[in-house]
Amino acid sequence: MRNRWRYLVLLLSVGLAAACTGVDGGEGGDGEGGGSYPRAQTLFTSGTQWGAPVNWNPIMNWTYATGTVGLVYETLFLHDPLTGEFEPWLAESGDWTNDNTYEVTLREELTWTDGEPITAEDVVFTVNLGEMKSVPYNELWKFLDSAEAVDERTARFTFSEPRYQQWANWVYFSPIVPKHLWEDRSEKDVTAGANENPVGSGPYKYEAHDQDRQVWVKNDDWWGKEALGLDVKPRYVVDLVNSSNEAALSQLLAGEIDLSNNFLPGIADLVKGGYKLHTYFSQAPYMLAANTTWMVPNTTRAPLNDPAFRRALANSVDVGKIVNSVYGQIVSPADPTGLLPIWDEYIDKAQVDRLGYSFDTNRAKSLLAQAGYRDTNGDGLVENKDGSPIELTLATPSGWTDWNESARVIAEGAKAAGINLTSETPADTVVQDIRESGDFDLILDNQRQMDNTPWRYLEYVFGLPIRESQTTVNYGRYENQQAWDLVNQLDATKIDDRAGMKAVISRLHRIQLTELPMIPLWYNGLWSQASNSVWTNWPADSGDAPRLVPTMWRGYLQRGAIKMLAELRPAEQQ
Amino acid sequence: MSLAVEDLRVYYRTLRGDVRALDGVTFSLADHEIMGLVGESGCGKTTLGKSLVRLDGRMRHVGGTVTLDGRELPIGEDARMNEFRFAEVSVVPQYAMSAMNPTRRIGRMVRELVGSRGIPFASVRSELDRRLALVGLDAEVLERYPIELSGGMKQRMVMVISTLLNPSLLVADEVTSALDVSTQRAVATALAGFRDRDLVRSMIVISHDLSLVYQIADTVTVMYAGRLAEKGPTEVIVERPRHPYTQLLISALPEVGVRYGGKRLAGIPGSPPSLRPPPPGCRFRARCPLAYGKCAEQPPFAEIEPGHAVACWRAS
Amino acid sequence: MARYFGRKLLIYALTFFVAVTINWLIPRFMPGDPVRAMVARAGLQTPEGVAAMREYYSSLFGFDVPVWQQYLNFWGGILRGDLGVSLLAFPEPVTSLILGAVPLTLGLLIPAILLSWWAGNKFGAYAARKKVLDNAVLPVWYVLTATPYMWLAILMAWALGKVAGLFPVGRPYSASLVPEWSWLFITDLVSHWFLPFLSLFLVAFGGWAIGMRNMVIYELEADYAHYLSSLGAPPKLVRRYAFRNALLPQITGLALQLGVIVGGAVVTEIVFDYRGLGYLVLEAIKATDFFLLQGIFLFIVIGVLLANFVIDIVYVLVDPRTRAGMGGDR
Amino acid sequence: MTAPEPVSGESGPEVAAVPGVATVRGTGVRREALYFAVRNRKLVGGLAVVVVFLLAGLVGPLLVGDPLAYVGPPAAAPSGEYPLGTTTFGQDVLAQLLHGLRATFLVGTVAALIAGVIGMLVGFTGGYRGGLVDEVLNMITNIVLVLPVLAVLMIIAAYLQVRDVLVQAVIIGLFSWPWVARAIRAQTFSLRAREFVDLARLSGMPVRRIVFREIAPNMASYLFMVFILLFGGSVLFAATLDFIGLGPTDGISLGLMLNHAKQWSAMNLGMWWWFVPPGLAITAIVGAMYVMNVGLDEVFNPKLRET
Repeated sequence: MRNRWRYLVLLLSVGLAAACTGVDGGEGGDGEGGGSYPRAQTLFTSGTQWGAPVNWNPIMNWTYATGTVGLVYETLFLHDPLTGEFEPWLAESGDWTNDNTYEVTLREELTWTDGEPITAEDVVFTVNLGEMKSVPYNELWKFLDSAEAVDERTARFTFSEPRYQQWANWVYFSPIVPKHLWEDRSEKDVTAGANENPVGSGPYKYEAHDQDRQVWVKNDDWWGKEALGLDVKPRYVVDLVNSSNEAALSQLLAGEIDLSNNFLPGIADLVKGGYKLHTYFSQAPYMLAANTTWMVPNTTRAPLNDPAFRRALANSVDVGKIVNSVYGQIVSPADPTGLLPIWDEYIDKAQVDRLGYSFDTNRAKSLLAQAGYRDTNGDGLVENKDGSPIELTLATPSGWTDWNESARVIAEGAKAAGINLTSETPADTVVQDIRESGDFDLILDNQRQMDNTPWRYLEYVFGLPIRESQTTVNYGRYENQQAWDLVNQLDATKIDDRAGMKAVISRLHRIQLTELPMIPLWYNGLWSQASNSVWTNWPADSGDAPRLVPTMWRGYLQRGAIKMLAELRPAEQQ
Repeated sequence: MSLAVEDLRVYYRTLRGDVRALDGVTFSLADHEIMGLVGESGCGKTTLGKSLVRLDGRMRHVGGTVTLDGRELPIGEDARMNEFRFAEVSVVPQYAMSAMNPTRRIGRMVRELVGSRGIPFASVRSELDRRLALVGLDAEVLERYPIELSGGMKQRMVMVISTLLNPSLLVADEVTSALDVSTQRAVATALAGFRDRDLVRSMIVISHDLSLVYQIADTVTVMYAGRLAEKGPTEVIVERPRHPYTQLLISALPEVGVRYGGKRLAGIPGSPPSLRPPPPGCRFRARCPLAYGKCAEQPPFAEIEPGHAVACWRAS
Repeated sequence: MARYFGRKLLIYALTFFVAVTINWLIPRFMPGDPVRAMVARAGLQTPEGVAAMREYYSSLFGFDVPVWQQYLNFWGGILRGDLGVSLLAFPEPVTSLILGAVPLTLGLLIPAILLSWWAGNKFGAYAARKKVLDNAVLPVWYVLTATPYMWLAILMAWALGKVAGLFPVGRPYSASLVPEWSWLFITDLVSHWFLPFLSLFLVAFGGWAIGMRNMVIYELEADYAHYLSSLGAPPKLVRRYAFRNALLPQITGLALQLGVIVGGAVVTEIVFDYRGLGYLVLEAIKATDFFLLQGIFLFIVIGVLLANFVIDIVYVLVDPRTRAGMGGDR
Repeated sequence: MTAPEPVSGESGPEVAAVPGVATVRGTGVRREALYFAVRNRKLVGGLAVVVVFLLAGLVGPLLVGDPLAYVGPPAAAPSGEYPLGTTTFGQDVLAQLLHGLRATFLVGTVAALIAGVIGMLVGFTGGYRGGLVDEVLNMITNIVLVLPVLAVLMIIAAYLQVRDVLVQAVIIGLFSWPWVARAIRAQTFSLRAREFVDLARLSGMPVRRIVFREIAPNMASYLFMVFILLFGGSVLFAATLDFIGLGPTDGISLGLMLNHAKQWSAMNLGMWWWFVPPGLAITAIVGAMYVMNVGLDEVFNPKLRET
């Protein structure tokens, strides 16, 4: 009846009435006919691609079309951050043959989708690409001496200074590219080319793309079907471009999207509301923790160069209000060390109890008073020790509404404690600018994702040297050589030496908790909302459901999410 | 006698009460008569002209009759009047410069106008050409837009259109006021020519310009404050007016041909009374040098000699 | 007539020049460096890598030449139809992004503008002669013109889309369909198109209806109308003339309102997640994609100028007064 | 957003064609206008709506708390305690609406004043001086007129990072004047040909005095209507900019409320109380202003008076 109405109104209003006689009233929607992706065999995803898919270059790991790495290009290993395990993928095995040498052996009979075999030469070639300055893993070559193919399937890497943690990161994170198609490319092509018609090795192949979507089709000849016993279920994976969360939510509710990795405010109520929606946890915080949101103080500016002041500031932030009111409980407060829950074992709880902090406006006030910050002009806000007024701003990129709102709450809390802090929302590019150049008071940042090693986080906090332009780490320009040495020591610790790692991390955390070079606030969620109307058996923390990271975000398919596609089951058709 | 107006009353409706713009006007017009109608601004002469053809939205026919060729005109009923318009009564409006639709070729406009009255254009086409020639216009103007015509041409064109169906009565309202002096004369001659050729049976020429009236009118009617003051043959009115207002009007003009326009007459102190409602008695009383006790009573518009009527106690 | 068009063209050329210059100038004075932004996204750690990338992007965006040459190059690019490379969808050229979005926007705009103009004029003229109707609908029209485009769009999307479920809301066509000439696809396309169209149509409709109503009332009081009535022409003829003449200023009004309606389309698209130019605008703003924003702005300016010129020509065709050489300034 | 130009003003000669009332001038006209004004339903009704909202915007914010504070339960539907409900964060929608009204009136007034003044200066100067000055001014007017205003505002607002309502008002004002200049220029052309201006000129009054003493007062009613149209247009422009995220970053406005409601999925979550009131308020204010304008037009332009 509803459909009738819809078409009636439609036809009347657009004047197609004449045209419709003789045509068998097309019942739109499921679209079994040609010209549509069969709904029951297609997985619709969203939440990674914010603009039209325009490049399929696995090296441009911040912008490639959703699925380029994972569905098409594959890595040597998979790392599942939920279990902390590495799983051989293209590699059959990989081992340190001595302290300085690592050997990786590929599986047998791997082929690229153009039919060429995948050999150790491809692996060596991919690593060698890192010698180009603008390739993201250029850093590798600071401690890597040589890469060579020992035979068809074995590659050997010799290190001048082995950094086990970083290398472990590389082997699962960076995709292998086919040498025979890439060897003639210039540096520009490698790091900025679109790489149309990508040829990879994974379970899917390029099918089509449009301004608003990326379509992958199943690669029936995928090696993993036999070698791993994994059969990805959706014939098509259609990743939809959605630049607004609101649109994504609307499509999810309408059953047009199966998996939304968007930040969807209000989702908590909807999950309970009978929309066939699914989240990893069935109650708060609903989402896995994907990364930590840090407040980064510029430690080169007074009074933020004073650890006591930073501590007072940390105490003034009402994280609970952010978690409950801004996010509606889909995030959780961060540990004072900032380490994600997956790294819980590395947190020295006793030390955190001793040195940690929590929201307490009065404590913040007394800390300020102890440190000598007083309100000398009676406006309710403290002044610098030399009597000059304190005027701090917290910059968050405009349009990042949750952060803008959180920043407002932070500023409110700071004011309550007597710190004159205001929230500011310059353009995204401006925030990037000031973040790199150090021309800011306070910013929020959450660039480090869940990963194979806490080293990634500690490198982010303590990274040295300070350069004119801080591009990836230590935006607050905190200088502590001792801490940086410890971070490097951690990097050089073997990944199975848990005790060794813990010892170093504990020492680093002691510094971190006393000095507060950055202030972790809350864990951003691994936003993931799935609809059970077409596909079921989504990852969850309970029952028989697979324990996997349920997302299509860049970098996460090689963190185990690819296996989710094999675990999916078609929903019962009513 | 072609036109007879009997005690005609037409009021303007305003939110503050009726304005008695025509308050009991009685006169008649003989066949072939051209009557000049003069008076100050706001005296009601344009209202009288409109009343005979088409009342505008705010005018209300309150009383009195208008009889044309023995038939009473339904002047208060817009739709019924249509039957008489154009064919029986017609008008050359004071806004002749802008009377034609600016976006239609003139010929087409005439065709549509005539057609809308149920008359085939073809049946009047040859007559139209003849009349264009009569007023000195080329038939080619029908292919033009109004904007391409000069003021005088437009004026003559409108005259041709208005008289196309040989109306019994033509009301010409300020037909020359927008023209320069030489064109005025040509237009006036053309008007008289229409009457002389019997294309128009009788005519009322409303004007500020006494010289025009003097030139073509057989009789002159003077209006003051919604009523007729005096009517008589042109020579009589100009040379021996009997109504004090007419006298002042004539004498105030240094020489014939000067307009008295919209400005207050210098020679007559005071201003016309408000017509909302008018004061009782003679309306000119307040400004009249000859006013006396009797004037508190309204004087009748009475004939003092054949063809010469005056509304003044002093005159009778 | 040549003078009339010459003058118009001169104005358009100057407008274009001003628009291009503003467009080129503004981002150069504003904070936020697109090169740095691009480099930052790559997440490079080593200073050498950063420097190499920076050099690459600088030359790609044409920032490595003197400022005057950048300006000339900008013009050169425009004339070649090259509006640079998008930051948001790197390395896609801005032109191709815009061309991909334009059909959808035009598909909304052209019917909305033409139909609202046509219907608004018809209704306005109709209401002008019925006092009762006029009093009843006039306030409604005023409320319509006073409605913010996006709010009406939100209301429609919510009431007709979400609550009543009569029409789909979001995207130009269902995600499951592949664009092609099939009945299924076309009905889907049309059903997605209808609500955004309707909300644009309604707001614009109110404006036209009011304009027409006022113009017709004015025209009905014009001398030629009185003259015709005095000659006993039936009201039908008078109204026909009044309508036609009242249309003329409405044509000029169309030119004046174009920019506003385009703005309306932008926000309407945003509400309906309709992937036309308006959607791109929002994208560009969110991502501070200077080049895309510049490109869209230029495109809109060119579109509006072209439409203005077309309207000028139409105007000359329908209004004899301009042809007579009088209306040098209309 | 459409700014219907007032139809009055084009009616030059028809001061009062009614006999017997033809002589009213000066204070008489004013008294008569007032007489009709208080009896015009459109004018009085429109004014009443505007005044109610204006008072709400002026007084309301004093009665409610911080519009951004989280005071109530999240996403609560309208109730006795929160008559317009709360936002997804638990902010009081009524408080936001009242503060937003204030911003709306501020934007409308400031932008309309700026545009009105520029338009008047350009229009008067061009229309009165004529010649080359007029040519140049008219050219500039035409250029700004053809530029799609909203697109220009978007570009500028995007780059300028508009922070507060006043800046927004200024940039809107700076680009909304051309049609005013045009209309005023035409009016000045016709007025300067009138005799009283000639008289003033003959008596040696300086140009400025003639414009402000003789011409401007005669156009006062027209200018008032222009102001109203500019006000309405500016409010709609501001709301549009706010909505696409180019609004002020501090404080609250009706457009920002719509922006927030959209960004936080109020539509999908069924929170109609978040997005209906702000749009309704804009529509009511601007609509009432427009209706007022019709009323004014009828008052000043006897042809349109209801009889």
